[in-house]
Amino acid sequence: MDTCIEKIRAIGADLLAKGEVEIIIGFSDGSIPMAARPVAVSSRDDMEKLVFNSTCGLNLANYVSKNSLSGKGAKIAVVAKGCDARNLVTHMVENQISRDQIYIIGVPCTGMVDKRKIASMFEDEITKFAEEGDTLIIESALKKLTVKKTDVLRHNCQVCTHPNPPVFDVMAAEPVAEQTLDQPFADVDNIAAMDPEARWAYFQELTQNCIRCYACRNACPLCYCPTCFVDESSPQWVGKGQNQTDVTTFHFLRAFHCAGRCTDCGACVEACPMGINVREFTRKLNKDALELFGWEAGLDLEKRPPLDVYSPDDPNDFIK
Amino acid sequence: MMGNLLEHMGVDRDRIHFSWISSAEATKFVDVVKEISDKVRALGPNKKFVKDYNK
Amino acid sequence: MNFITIDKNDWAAGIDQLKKTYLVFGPVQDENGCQIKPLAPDVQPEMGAPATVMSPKSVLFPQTEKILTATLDESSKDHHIMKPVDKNDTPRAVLGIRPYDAKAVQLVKLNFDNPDYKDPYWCDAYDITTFVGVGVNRPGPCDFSTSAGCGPFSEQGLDVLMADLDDRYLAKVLTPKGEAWAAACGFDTPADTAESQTLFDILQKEAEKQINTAISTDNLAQKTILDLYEAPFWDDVAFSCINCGTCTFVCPTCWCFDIQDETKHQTAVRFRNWDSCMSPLFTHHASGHNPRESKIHRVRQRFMHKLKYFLDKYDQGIMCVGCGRCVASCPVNIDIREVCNLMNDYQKDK
Amino acid sequence: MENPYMPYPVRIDNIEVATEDKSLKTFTFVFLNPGDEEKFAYKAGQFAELSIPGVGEIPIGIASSPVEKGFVKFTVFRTGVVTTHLHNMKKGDIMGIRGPLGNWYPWEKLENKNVVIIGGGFAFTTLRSSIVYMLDPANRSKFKNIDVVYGARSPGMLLYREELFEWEKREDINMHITVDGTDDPEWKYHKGFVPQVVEQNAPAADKDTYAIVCGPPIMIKFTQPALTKLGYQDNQIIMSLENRMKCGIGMCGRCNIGKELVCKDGPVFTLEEINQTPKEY
Repeated sequence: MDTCIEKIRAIGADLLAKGEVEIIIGFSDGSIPMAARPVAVSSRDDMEKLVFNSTCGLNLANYVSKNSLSGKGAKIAVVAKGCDARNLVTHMVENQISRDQIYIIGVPCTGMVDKRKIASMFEDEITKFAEEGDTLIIESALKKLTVKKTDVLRHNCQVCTHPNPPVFDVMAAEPVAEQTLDQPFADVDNIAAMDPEARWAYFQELTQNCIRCYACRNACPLCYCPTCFVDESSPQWVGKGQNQTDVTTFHFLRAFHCAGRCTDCGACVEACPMGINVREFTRKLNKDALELFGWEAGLDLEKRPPLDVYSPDDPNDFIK
Repeated sequence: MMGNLLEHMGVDRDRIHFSWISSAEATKFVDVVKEISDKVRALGPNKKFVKDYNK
Repeated sequence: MNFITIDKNDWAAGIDQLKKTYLVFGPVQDENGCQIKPLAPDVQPEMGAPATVMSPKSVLFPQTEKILTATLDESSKDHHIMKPVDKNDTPRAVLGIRPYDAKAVQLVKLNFDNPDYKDPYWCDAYDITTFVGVGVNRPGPCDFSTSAGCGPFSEQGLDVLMADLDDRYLAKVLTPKGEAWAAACGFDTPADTAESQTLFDILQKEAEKQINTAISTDNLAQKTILDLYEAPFWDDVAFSCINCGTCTFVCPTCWCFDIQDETKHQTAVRFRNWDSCMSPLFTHHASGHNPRESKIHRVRQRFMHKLKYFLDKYDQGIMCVGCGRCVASCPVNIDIREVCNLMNDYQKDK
Repeated sequence: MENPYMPYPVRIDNIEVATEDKSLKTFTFVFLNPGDEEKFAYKAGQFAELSIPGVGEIPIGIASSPVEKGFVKFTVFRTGVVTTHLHNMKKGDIMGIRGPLGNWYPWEKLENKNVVIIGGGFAFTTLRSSIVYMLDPANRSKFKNIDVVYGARSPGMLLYREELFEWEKREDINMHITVDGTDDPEWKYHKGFVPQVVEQNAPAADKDTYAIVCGPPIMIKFTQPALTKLGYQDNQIIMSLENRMKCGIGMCGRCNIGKELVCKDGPVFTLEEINQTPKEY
């Protein structure tokens, strides 16, 4: 993946030179190890800022619909891995942006690393992180580890079946091989196998450390409502404190608002400062979307999302 | 999908009910509400999604 | 001020002893990282644990706190009259607090305990709390406390500062509260003052040497608020911000809060919850007007408050102790060190 | 320790619809505990949190005047959750008020000065308090000329109409009442926007004249140049700001403009002070 950055920069420089786009949204290096910072590049001199590596785990589609430029009709280029591109498609399907406004610089993705998993291999804080092909070299004051990237991939990347952008204007590298999984939702099945009380306890425990910072919501490209339901005051749908019922309500409804739209990009988990795997909620919805409607979000510009259209053969056994 | 997610989170499926009732179907509405009330009453008090200020 | 030495073999027993008269808080590690929490009867604090994700500010300032209640039952004589809630007044001891977090408490105190008003909830909790800090022998890469008016062995705001010497703790007892804490634990083996101080000095130097990032704040005071406010860099600083409240919630010096009423049956409860200047709702008028409408406004507000407004208002330095939590937790890596230096170096074009 | 979050319990003693569109009501409160009125001693220009248990609190300028005893009065515009609830309450209901909060118009500085009061719409509440205070026989001699420019959309939208017309008749205060427009052929006062009326009728500035301005942002925006034209310096223009507030005591952190907290360091500022802060109000 690290080799494609030169290509990305060259494409970017060309786009700016030809005046085809006003800005390029991509990632730059962060100020601490394993951090990547979303950045908007608007001049050739800043092109060197762009990087792409295994720590670019956020979803840049988030910066398109919420960017003030997009409202002005400016043309924007986005460096997009498979999931970013799928969320751009979702934006287009949901009329948040138009296709001709966006220039997709597609990046075939070999997965993003699970920063928490890596941090947990150390007793002290990580001081250095380097990537060489499939090998990661990570250092702290106390030790130095060399690990295979495939051993520390995020869960959503382990189960990803669309690492290549389904829609793009240009690719920065050759597509990578795509996997098919026999059991794409083993994690969901494991929870489903528990009895109801155990499931309830599982989700209560999952969210008990939530601090309601809403990083999961704000990192999500799907969450673009002008006023989120948790911020409504009349009526006030959900309490704002740390009461576990309010916390659960928030997570349940946030997830449900992503039903049939989620691309499992993992930005919510990546952003959570408390290490809560909020994907546990959306994964169930993604499984249902696939099993009930044969739907995976963000693959097709023409098809309407399942909860957006009525079809006579929609499953309806639940209506009594 | 909403019912499924609630059930997945451990909420009792018998407490979740979806019906399609037209505004003209008053009797159906009454029947459905009665049926659900009886069913839920039989389940006993719900402990999930209930706030407790004494905690 | 005196020094005592605590053999690590005696530590656990002392803490168990302490729990009989104190509510004891300390670092606890779980799968989601390390937090300062009230210790369960059978739990010992993990004194050597890495920096906690959340600051210990919740010991004095819980994220959600009931402040008043009233009954709405009109048959009751005092219906609709708000009353304070009963608070637990057991003395509290916070073990293993890092020096910068104790300093942060002193900065927050300027807000909650001022000549005009005293916040009874925070002040009462502060009065009964003893802060037992441990010097940071191995500061992490985000720590810039030495340039933020603090440091890995700073004593500001602490009642006891301990040094971890592998097999024992050397504790510098700084206040009467600290003495009471040592007595409650039964720690009473005196250590030689001069010798101990020398040891502290060596450890402090060693620790400070490992901190290799710094902020410059020397020019902040002389700039005008409006010059900094109107500086051109805020758009760039704010670009990556997703407007979550992580930075403010993990920060030991952020004190902003919201007041919310809730009712259940015939009981009304008034709560206060942490709030965040990153949220648009924070300043949203009922009319729909919002004076800090864009995220650029809000990002600027956070940095201006910490690094300029606070400085100008109290003349007690900046409202940042250099713990680096916001740097470590920010999902998009907005780094207060870079922003502070931008502000400090900013020269308005003439 | 006094708990600044504890409201004084009060009973709603009277509710009056204040404007023809019923969006404003004036509430008169009486303290339930005898000593509380004294503790609530306030000055014209201050505000208080009206506190409804289980619903919330809302900061409102005090419309009654320190010289009026036995009650406190607030005129409230129905806009959010708390004010809507308040509008639906009835005489005799129990709730709370918390205050007085914030600073006040600089009465010490205004002694022996000419005072020009400029208000628009429903921001006339603390100005009413101020006028009643200045006109009180014990106080009137402390001030020189008093001019009042007050405007609303229509005659029916003017607050405290009866009092306005009473003041109009008096010799010791110059009233300049105006409405944006009206079909009423009987209307005998000004027609036109506040800034115009200010420019044409307010006294020109000298070093002993101060203007107190309180109104919607658009009125303030156009009144400023009018006053400047009349020779007012920025430190002679006194304004009352509002921002979203919660605690009212300078602790919760949201209402700041620059380093100043509107709830505690304000709400009253001079234009000179405001010019040194970001325009975040």
